[in-house]
Amino acid sequence: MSALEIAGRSFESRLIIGTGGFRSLDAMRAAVQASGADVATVALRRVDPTARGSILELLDDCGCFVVPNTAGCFTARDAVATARLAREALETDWVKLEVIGDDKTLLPDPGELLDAAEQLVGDGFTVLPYTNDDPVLARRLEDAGCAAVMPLGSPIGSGMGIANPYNLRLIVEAARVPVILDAGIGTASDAALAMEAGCDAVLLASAVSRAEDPAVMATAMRKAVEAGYAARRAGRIPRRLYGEPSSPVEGVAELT
Amino acid sequence: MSALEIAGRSFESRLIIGTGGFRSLDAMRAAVQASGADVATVALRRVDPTARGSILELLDDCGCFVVPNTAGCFTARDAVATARLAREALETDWVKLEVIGDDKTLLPDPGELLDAAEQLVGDGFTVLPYTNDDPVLARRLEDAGCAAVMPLGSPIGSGMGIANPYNLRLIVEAARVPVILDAGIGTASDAALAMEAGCDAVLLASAVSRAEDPAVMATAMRKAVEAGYAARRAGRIPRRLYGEPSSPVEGVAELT
Amino acid sequence: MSALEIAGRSFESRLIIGTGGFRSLDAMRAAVQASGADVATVALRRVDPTARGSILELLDDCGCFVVPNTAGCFTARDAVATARLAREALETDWVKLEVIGDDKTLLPDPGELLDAAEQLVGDGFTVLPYTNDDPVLARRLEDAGCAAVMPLGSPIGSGMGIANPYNLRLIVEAARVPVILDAGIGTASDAALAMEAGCDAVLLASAVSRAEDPAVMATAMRKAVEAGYAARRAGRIPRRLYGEPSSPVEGVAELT
Amino acid sequence: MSALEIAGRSFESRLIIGTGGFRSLDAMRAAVQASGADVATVALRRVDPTARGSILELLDDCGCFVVPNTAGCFTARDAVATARLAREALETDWVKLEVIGDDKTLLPDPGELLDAAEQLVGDGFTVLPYTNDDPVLARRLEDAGCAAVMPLGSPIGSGMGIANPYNLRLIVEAARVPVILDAGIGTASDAALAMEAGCDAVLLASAVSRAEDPAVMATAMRKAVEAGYAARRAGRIPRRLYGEPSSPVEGVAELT
Amino acid sequence: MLTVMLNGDAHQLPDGATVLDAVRAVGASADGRGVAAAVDGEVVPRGQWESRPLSGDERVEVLQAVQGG
Amino acid sequence: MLTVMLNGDAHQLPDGATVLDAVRAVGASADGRGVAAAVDGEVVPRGQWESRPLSGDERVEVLQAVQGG
Amino acid sequence: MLTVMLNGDAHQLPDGATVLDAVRAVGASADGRGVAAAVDGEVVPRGQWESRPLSGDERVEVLQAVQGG
Amino acid sequence: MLTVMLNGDAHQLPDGATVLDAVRAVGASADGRGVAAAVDGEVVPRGQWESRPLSGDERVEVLQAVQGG
Repeated sequence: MSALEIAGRSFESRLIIGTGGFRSLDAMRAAVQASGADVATVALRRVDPTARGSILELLDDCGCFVVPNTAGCFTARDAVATARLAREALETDWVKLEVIGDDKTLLPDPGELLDAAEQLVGDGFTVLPYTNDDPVLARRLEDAGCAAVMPLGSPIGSGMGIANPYNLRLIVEAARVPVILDAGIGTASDAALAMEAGCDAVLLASAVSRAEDPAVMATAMRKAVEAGYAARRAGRIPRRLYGEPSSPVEGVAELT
Repeated sequence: MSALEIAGRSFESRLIIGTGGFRSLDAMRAAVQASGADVATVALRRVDPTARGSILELLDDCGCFVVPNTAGCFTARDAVATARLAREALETDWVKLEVIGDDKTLLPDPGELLDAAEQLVGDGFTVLPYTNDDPVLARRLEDAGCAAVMPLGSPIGSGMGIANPYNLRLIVEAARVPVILDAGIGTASDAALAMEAGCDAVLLASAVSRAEDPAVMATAMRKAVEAGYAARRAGRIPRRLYGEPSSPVEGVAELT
Repeated sequence: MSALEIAGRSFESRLIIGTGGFRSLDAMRAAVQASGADVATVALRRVDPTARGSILELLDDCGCFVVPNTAGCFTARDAVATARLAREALETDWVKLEVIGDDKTLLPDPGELLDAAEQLVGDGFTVLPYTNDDPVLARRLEDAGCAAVMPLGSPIGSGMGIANPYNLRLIVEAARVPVILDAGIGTASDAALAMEAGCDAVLLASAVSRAEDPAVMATAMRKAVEAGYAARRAGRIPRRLYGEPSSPVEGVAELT
Repeated sequence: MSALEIAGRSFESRLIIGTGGFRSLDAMRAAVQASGADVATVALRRVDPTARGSILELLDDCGCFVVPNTAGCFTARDAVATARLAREALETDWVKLEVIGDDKTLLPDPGELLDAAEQLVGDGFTVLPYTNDDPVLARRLEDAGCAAVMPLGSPIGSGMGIANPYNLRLIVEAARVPVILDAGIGTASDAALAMEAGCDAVLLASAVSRAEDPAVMATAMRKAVEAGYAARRAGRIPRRLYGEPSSPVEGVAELT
Repeated sequence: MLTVMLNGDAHQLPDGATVLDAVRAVGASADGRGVAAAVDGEVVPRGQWESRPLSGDERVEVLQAVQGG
Repeated sequence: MLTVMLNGDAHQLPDGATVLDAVRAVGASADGRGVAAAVDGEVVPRGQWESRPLSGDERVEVLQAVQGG
Repeated sequence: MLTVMLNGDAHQLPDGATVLDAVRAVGASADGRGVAAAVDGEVVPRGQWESRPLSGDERVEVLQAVQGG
Repeated sequence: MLTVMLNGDAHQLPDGATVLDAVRAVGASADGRGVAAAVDGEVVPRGQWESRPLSGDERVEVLQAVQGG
């Protein structure tokens, strides 16, 4: 599998892991290692003195490049302020930009998202926007200078997979930056489908962190992403309405 | 991945490769090795003196257990006679039983298939029947003593994937012998889906042999089968209509 | 809408109503009238002296041609015996042939069904077999002399619609007798889809009889069958991956 | 069918017809009459002296309320200017607002659309925005004072039906103004599905105007919309994984 | 008296009873519209109900049309 | 004579021409039903067509209702 | 000489020819690995190829394993 | 004493307290790795924590990296 290139940086794995939802740091460590991911996302929250263990050390041990997100922000203003704090806290100008428009579906707000993306790009950030599956909005985000576009398959944590493969196809066809399927993945075949559709990578959290056995699901996702990537490049057979024999039609014996 | 058990015999890989449709023996060798399959199917045809190379030596080199099929048979009588010749030629009592009912769709003939299965089981064969996705027929074949049931996803060589996941689910729920998805696989996600649905293995030929790059697709299929198997055991998250945050909802800063 | 012709008999409506599942005879009367159906199916059961009202008079009032079924039969022998009693009771040689193979899914038993169909055709019956969606079995039933084939969309009473539109298409393409979609219809769009797929008629019971308001759903089904029939004949537009303007692209003003 | 209420105005039909794409005015007249629509959309273009016949007289004859659109506009500024000209030309403050973001897919531009909607509402227009299927954008348009929201099923003229029924459901659940499915309808079952999903009306043009027989397809669409509306209100049966007998399970004879 | 299995239950009928008596015994409509009878699985045409005697130890089924899918 | 861009093409009109002259020049229906005119992107209400003079170098658009989705 | 239908074609073999001769005539591999023969639809085990004479007018099929799905 | 809104709660700090005191007050790790602070929504770079005094009535947010999707 060739390397994933984002903003001039190269990554071996095409699976990006979100760190939310794990039952324990040990479960996270086992899953992150099994996933083979070399990029992981984190959130920023008020310091909790009672919290034990350091997620950053854990991700360092796993060799993950850490990208903060702006989860929980509902306006461009909040998202921009949060991104600036994240840059200070983690000494990185990379940010997974989330601007949520509805707290029931967690779908992004297209206007606020584009506004925040423009501000952050202007401010020197490497912006990875979590967007809906609208090909026009994806193009606007790309035009605004985002380093990748990260369309959802379906709502965050829903496990509904890729609700509209048709839009994903349109986004992939038009994109000149990496397309990362973000949100909605429920199981391995969803991740394989995303890669077969031409995505450059898959970002997921709940599908692994909330599975009954996160480490085993992380292994499944790693293999599924590799499988989908290989299948895309192998050139699949066309779909046919009728059958096509796989055994020779000549030389059949006359036995009766 | 635990071993696949069929008729008391144990196999490491859950991907079974059909050998039809390759452009050359070299292409077949590369793909069979990449697939990791340890079972391969072959057909029986009239001796062609002009044919070069031995498929059996190739499959021996790859460490594959060889199972002959009855492809090309349209009646129970032809299929039984062909199976007996195959047993003589390959010194195995295993047979992939195909009795085709229509040469346009290559769908099986339910009546002739069941008849042939009963005769061959009575004759001491280990019968692996290629069947349609009818749960009732699958049960009848199992009751007749077949060592596994091999429902199609869609017609042979069609690449249409699993046309009716609902029937496949019913077959898996009721089966007391291994269920092997046979026919219709087009790309990696189809194979992952079959395993997630609870199939014990996947049998495919054209999806690999007729892909633009068979060896790369074989690698994709190997990983997809492993991914789907792991995902089934990992316990996937439920599907939800609405979003479910993967980042904490507490401790969000008030920055604006 | 041109007439539906079955076994030389002509019917105005392409919606056939099964009479099972209604909460009362009054509810049935209202729904049968709203459906516009001129064919209705009934079952045969042991005389229940406590039962009130006559379903036959009701169906006479509604102008329905009555076709008995063999519901509840699990063998060809039972089905044939039941059909003969039905012929005696209702003075008709028409029969909706059901031979169930599994009492959990109510899917037909292909072997017993074909056996019963051959016996009843030989015995002079006009046989309308309820079959699964296997194109090969449908052809065998037609070859056996059935007056129509009645493939399921999904299991009886499941409301899952047409699980495998691909098989239905293959059946319609090959059939030389009327194809009647029987079982699985849940709502109006399912019935429209069946007709758009080329079915000659739709048979349903639970979708209407067990709806919250059977008469309103019967109206919906009547219109849906008519809509699907008309749409099939109107020649739908092709599916396109991209947009196609419906407003002129010439003569656009330059206002800014 | 109860009346459709938009901005305090009441309409009998829940099918709205776009007038683009007809081969002739006669074909349009026959189709509009067959559709039963009492609302029709028109575009504004530079006067073409060679054009024969008056579309407005034709729509008057058919008793249609005429709503101009802003088809062909790619910016809020163009759309607003076009809407103002349309108001002058047609003496109506109703407008179907289209602001296209990509001329290959004809998908709307979310930012420009919302901007134009806010301006036109402020200017006293009754705004019916053609939008994508993003529930958040639909909510923003409603909050901006639009009289209805008109999400697409799939791209204009594509005939792909409802690509993401899940988003449509979310839009319907949240909307406090009428939801009109606009664009993508290919055949009758698509229209029935839209109404079953809870849409208040369906707007279509190409599906009828470019069908082989527009008048017959118009009839199909009229019936399909009525069928879907009735089915929604009739309360459909639930989907079940297994079968549910429609004939009594008691009183089965013992004949063999 | 003779005993037949009538619609699944043991039933006493007077000696010389016919299929018609069995039909009446289950309360089927007099004119027999929509009703059919079988003895040991074989149809007895309506015209023969009155003339067809029962000897006992037979399985008699009397069926009628009911709601069905 | 003065020159305006009329529906995208340079067009000569007599000095003192009004929007009404432009509307007629493109062959719009006399009563103007379903027709609207804009000068430099601004709507000119029908009632002002006759009184609104053109000075040249303006962009005049005269539109009408046509078939549209 | 005797004539058999060998893999679908009429074929001349010397008098006294056996199944083994037929197998060789179609060019099957000497050791017969992956090869099977049938006379009139019945399998002839490899061990009997040499001893099983052909009388003519028989249908002989000699098959081998080939690529197949 | 001065009072600031520290991570959403009113908090007393000694006169002359700095952002660093606020960071310590919420129990953030000493080296401040993965921690950032804002006063009235504006980031205060780590290098200025010690020198940036608080005057009271300010909203101070001290954040750290946590698990997140």
